[in-house]
Parts: sequence; structure tokens; C-alpha cells
Amino acid sequence: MINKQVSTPAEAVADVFDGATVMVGGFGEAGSPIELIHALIDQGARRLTVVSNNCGSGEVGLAALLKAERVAKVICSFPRTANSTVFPDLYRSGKIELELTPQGTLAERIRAGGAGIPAFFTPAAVGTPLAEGKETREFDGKTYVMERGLKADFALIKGRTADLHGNVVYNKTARNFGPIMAMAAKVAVVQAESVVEPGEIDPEVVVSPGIFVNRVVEVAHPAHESELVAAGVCYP
Amino acid sequence: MINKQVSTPAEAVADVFDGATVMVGGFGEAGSPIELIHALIDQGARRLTVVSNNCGSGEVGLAALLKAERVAKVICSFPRTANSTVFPDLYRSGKIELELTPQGTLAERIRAGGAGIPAFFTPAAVGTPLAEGKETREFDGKTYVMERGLKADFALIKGRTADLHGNVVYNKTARNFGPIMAMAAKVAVVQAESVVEPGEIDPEVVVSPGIFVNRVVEVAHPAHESELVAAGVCYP
Amino acid sequence: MSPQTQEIGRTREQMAQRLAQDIPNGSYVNLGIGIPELVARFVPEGRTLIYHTENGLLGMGPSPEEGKGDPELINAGKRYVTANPGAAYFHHADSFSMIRGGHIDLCVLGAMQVAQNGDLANWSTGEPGAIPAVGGAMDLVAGVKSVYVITQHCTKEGEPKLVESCTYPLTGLGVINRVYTDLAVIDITREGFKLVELSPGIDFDYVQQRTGAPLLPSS
Amino acid sequence: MSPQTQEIGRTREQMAQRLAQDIPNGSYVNLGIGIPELVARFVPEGRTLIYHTENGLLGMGPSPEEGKGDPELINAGKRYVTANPGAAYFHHADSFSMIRGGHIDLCVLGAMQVAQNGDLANWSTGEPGAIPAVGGAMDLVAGVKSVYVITQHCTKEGEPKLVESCTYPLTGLGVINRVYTDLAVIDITREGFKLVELSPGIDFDYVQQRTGAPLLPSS
Repeated sequence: MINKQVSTPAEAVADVFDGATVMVGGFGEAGSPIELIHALIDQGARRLTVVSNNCGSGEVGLAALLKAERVAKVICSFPRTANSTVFPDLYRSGKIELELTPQGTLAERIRAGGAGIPAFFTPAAVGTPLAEGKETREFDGKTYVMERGLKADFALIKGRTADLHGNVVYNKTARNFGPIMAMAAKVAVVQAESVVEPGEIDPEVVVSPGIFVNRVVEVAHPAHESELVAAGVCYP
Repeated sequence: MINKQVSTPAEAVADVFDGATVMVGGFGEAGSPIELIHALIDQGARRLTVVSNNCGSGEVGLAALLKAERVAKVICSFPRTANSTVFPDLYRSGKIELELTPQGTLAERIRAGGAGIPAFFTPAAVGTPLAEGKETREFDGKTYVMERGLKADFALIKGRTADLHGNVVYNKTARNFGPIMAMAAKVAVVQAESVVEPGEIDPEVVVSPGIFVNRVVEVAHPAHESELVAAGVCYP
Repeated sequence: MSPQTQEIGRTREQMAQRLAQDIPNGSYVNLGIGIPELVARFVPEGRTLIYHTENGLLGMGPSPEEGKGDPELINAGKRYVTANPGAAYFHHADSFSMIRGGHIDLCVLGAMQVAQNGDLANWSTGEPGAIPAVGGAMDLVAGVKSVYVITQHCTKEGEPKLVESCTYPLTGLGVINRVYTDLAVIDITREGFKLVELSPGIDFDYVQQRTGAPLLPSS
Repeated sequence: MSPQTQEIGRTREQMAQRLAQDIPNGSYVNLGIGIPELVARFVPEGRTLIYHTENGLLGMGPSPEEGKGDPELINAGKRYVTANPGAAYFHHADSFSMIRGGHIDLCVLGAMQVAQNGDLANWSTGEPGAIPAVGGAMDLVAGVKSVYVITQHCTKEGEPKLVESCTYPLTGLGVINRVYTDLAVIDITREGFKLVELSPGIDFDYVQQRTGAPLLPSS
């Protein structure tokens, strides 16, 4: 009998430690695991390195985690957001480090980390400031930059449905970074709108096989970042 | 209006040229696109380089293509099969070249070729004869071998259902190399048991998005290699 | 030389419409945020394009009706979209495999500067106070088969955006194939900028004066 | 020294049964072709293991009834299998990401030779006439967290399979953690082969005589 379900978001993130690297799923608000992030704020871990495509908006979810000064460094492709001043303020005041990575390179680095590939070559960013200091190499007459795989201690991910073995399916474009972050993290935590018995998800449509997922927690009615921001919510 | 359907396997492989690199899906008989391979035998292209996990069994499908001496080289992880003498005979008599590649490295090379990654590092085969002559490198104290991405002119793939845009779903373990070979080939040809209108495959369950697939052909009742071999069939 | 106005040359919509004429039926297309997005409105009757958005959807459809948006169905600009019949969802590594692997036929982007050798700068002014953010632009220009820029010919201050060499931080080296502006359509060739077509009412000298490098006449 | 027979030490089934005791509940396991496959039959009551087969299935179940096999549902040994509730299918690159990325807890393989430093040779005799074939063995030993070998202690000719250093072409360097044979269970340690447990009725000297390198007693 295998059962990866935990009862609450708090339980799901209880062992995140100071200095941990945490991948946080989502592209914009789609797929942002807000309840897990809020549980992490409550939990109190500090000096985190966060790997995420964006840095959140308003003062909820990821932006709230940053605002609470729990994050020492972000590895990110697009930290700017129309309606958030949290990251810009922290960055300008030198309170947060940024490793800016092209979006596709970020995705591939995460996938490589999960796939046991320590390094690979990509044409993206060659000749730009984002390739400065990195090794480049020619293959078949074209120049590529070497990029390293990325791993994490934890990944916080939002799915649609998960089963007790940790198999996950996602909802539309909320899939984005979830499947690859689950691969790259030692402990992948998935919040899903429903948690079902093994066998209820067709094996042909599973997106994240359970081997990549360590904990699942049911959050039946997850909040949406834009709605919280529109309502003026600030967490906590 | 987009319609990638062609009428027959013959039409689907009509432009395979002498000397082409052809990826052939399947692991053992599961996912082996027998009707497309037989059409390729009829078509007559020679001096092919075939990328495939195995080399077929009996004298049908891939083994028949080899037997017809259309293949100059195979890139393969496991060319031996219990009930086939075709590859062993050709290999021993020096009529075919073999590039032996570990199965996971083969899969990753194909995926890399399709993903625009010219080279990557893997721990597999380090210190073995299959890494001889290849560049090795240490990352974080562990040794890896550099492997190159693989591309092809054509891929022959077996799916379960395809739509007119080229979206494909597969059947069980017949999925194997299909999705990555579709990515790595200039022209990916998929035979499917049914070809349907766009919209009939749920966008959440598509395995090969249509962008990777150039032609689809309906083969409603595909043959299974083991059944043909058991019946003593030799193609042509 | 006075700053250009919308009264001379093509409007944003006309630029998008002009570009849309040049995209063949069945193309897989990624449209950047801003003017590039307008291109989808002007695809000629009888042609079907398939839109890729790098956050994980192929077969993107138009925006939904007001109030019908789904926060989990958005595009790379983080706006609500829809999915057309024949669409597919996928994760980010697969999405950028489509980009990096050369599977997307055309990408249309905005630009801060395009150099005569095809270099593009479109992600950063390089100012010390700016918050750096790059998104998928570097991957798109490095991987997509053809990359078109759609932009005003000059900045609001009247400075040329088509330049001898970029002064802003680069997005990619020698990656742009063609530029559509309010004044002209211009190819990037081995010899540099080459006129394809002038906008109605615009003459060659007018464009050359507003271009920061030599412009070859159309052949 | 006469060739060993099945009358002394553990049978193949007993070896598999012994190994099965050591696999914790919930482990993700890949079983090689041959004796390793037998392990699945002997998993103790109350434990659930999830079987990975590298051709693209997690949650592999037992063989179907005779005549009920599906040619598109096979394992890495190309035999008909079934899928348990909670199973998932995936493509080969994803399957070997599970292997290479260290997600699989245990792999059980056969061996031609295991060296005292953990080197494994199990894919080729290196003979000139042999048809080379490697499959997924090199990926498995390089990526899986623990790699156990299950094998007869000696070859049919009575030669030790546990050796000072492998003479056959290698599958991987320093990759084996433990060996289960008909005669003993032996760990690979920094100091070399170390006895964990003798098979019933077997004594230390008997095993040492049939082992090609020093065997440390159990501690």
C-alpha cells in the first residue's frame, strides 16, 4: 500500500529548511501553488533560493514570500510584473540576488537536473550579456553556450488531479513548469484540486508519473493570484 | 484548413531518398510501424542509415528492410533478437555498419536532436568500450561522457489515433520512441489506427503535438510482428 | 528631422496587416507581446495559422469574451486566451524544444534596435536602475526558423531603430530576417538592410534618412 | 574444485526470495531479464513495490494469462505484461530520465563478472564473432540509486564470477552495491567483497574458494 497524501499544505512543507533550494511552479498566476507558498511563509524557512519563471504579483503567493524576506536568491527569467513592486524594491535595495536565465534555458536546465544530465549546450543567449563568463563551443559551425542542470531540495507544484501514488495531471497552461520541477526536486510536493485512488487516472494521460512526486495534498478550491490581488489581499 | 493526412503508406514514404537517415519507432514489436516499413521496402530507397532500438525479428518489418540490403548503417542499442538471423548475418559478413549506443543515451540523443541541443553529458557508458574515443568531463566530482544530438530526414512511427493537424496519441508501451523521433526528424510520418478531425483528441492528452508530425496515414488494422513471424511470413 | 507621427506611413494595424500577408497557410507562428499580437487579426481568408505560446499551448485561439477568462488558460503575455480545435498543452521543456529545435516557422517580435547584420536588442536598455527580465526572447530568436520584427521605424524621440550596430544589450546575434515598420518592409541580407517595399506615400530617401545604416534599394 | 550444482546453496528461486526480503515498501524497482525477474514473485506480504520497465511503463503488473497478451503491452524483455492500478506510460526519453536522474531506488541485474571495486561486466563476452548489444544496462547501472546483482556464484565451468578485476568488457565502473548468489550475500565495500550472509549449509571457506578476490568476513 502506497499513500503519498498528506493532510494539509502546512504538513506538506513542514521540513523545508533554511537555505533550501525551492522550485516554485507557475507561469504568471497559472499554476502558481499559492496555498503551498502561503504555508511556506507560515512555516518560516529563510535564506531560500527560489527557482521560478516569475516573482509573483501583488503581495500574495510568491511575491508575499519575497516580501517576507525569506528569499536570498531567485533564479528566474522574468522577475518584473506589471502590478508588483516587491521584487523591484528588494532588488534595487540589494536585498535579493538574481540569476537571470532565458526562459527556455531555465526550462531545459530544470529538465536536465531531473534527467541526470549535468550540462548541455544551447544556442540561446550566445553573444549576449547572459552568456558572459560561460563556456561556448562550436558544433557544426554554430556557436552554443554550455548550461548546467538545476536541481532543488523541494518543488511546490499545482496540479489538477493527483492519485495516492503521486501521478498527476494538470489544467491547461497551468501545466508549464510543474512536470519538470517535479523531476528536478528531491521532494516534490503537489497541491491538487482532488486526490483520487490509484487507477482513477488513465495511465495513458498521466503527465507526471508518481516516481517524480513525493507528497500530494488536496486543495479543493485554490485561490487565483489575480483575484486575490484585485481584492487587495496581502498575505499574511 | 490544415490536413496532414495522406492516403496510403506508399504515398507517405514516397520521397525517402537514397542515403537518407530514417528513424524507425518501436521497442521490439511494440510500436513497430510495419506497414510504413513495408512501403519503404517497396519504394526502394537504398544506403539508408536507420536509427532504431532493435533490428526486427523474422523476415518482416525492419528485419525485412535489412534483409533487402537497403540499410548501410544502423544506430541501435540492441540489434540481436532471439528469432532473427538477418542482422547477425549481415553484420558478420561486413554488409552493415553498427553504431552501438546505450538505450538511454540513444533516447536522449534523439530527444536532444529534436530539442535543438547539439550535445549533452551523460554518466552512462563511462569507462566502457562504448565511451572509447569520446570526450569525457568531470562535473561535481563525477565523470560524464559527451554525446551528440541525433537528427533524421524521416521518422516512421506507429500511433493509435492521429488528427488532421498531426496530433498523436499512442497505445501503451508502443509509445516508446515515437514522440522523440517525431521531434528529431525533418519529416515525421505517423501511421495510426484512426485519423480524426482536429478537436477529437483532448488537448490535455495529446502526446505528440502536431508541430512535430508532418504526415499521418490511417492503417486501421496494423499487423503485429510476432503474428507475422509465427505465420512464417517473409516480406515481400 | 521631426519625430514621425501616425499620419505618415502605416499604422500599427496596417503594419500587422502587411506582415500577415507574408505568412503561408499552415505555418506554426509565435507572436510576441504588443504589436506582434495584432498580426493574428489580419490573416487573410482561407489561411490557417497555428499559434504557439511558449507557456505551453499550441493552437492558441483568440481572447475569450469579457468576463469569460480562465486564469489557467493564458498566453505568454499573461492574458486570457482560448484553445482552438486541434490544440495541445505541454510543459515548458517541451514548449522550448519546439522553439530551440527549429520547429516553429515564424516568430514576430518587437524591437528596440535591429542592426544591419541582423543583431537584435529588445530586452533591456542596460540602464543601471532597470530590473532585468528576458523571458523567452533569446530562445525564440536563437531557434525559430524565421524571425520578423514589427516596430515603428524610429523611437518616440526620432532616433533610428534600424542601426549600424546595436548599442543596447543584445538578444541574439544575426537572428533577424526581416523588419516591418510604419515606413517600409526591409530585409536583412549579407549586404545589410535591403528595401523590400515602401509604405504607401513614403519615398526611399525618407526611409534612408531615418535608418541608421545604408539601405539598399529593392532589386 | 568441481562445478557447483543446484544441490548446494540456494536455488534461483531462493536467491530471488532472499533478495526480495531486502526491498523496502514503496520502492521503485527495475528488474533485469532472467533471474532478476523472479524477485517480483517473492515480495513479502504487506509490501508494495512499483516496477519500472525501461520501455515506458511504471506500475508494471504480472504476466497476463496465457493467450491474453497484448503485443503493445510488453516489458524490456519483450514479454507480455500487465499494468497495475496507478500505472503510467511514457516515452523513452522520460523513461531514461527516471533511470539517469536517480529516481529509481533499486535495479536488479544479472552479471557475467563483478569486480571487488564494484565494476560490472554483463553485456558482452568481447568475442570477435559476437553480435554486440547493450540495451539499457549501462544507463541503469550509471543512474539507479542501488544496483544489486543476482547470479550464480560461479560460471557453468566453475570459474568465479566475483573477481579481482573484470576481464570482459565493462558495463559500468564501481556501480554494484551488493551481490546475491547461490552461496552468499556479499556487499561491495571500499575494502572489497564483504560477506553479509552465507546461504544455509555453506561455510565461509567454501565461498572464499569460489571467489576470485579476498572475501572479508561479516562484521
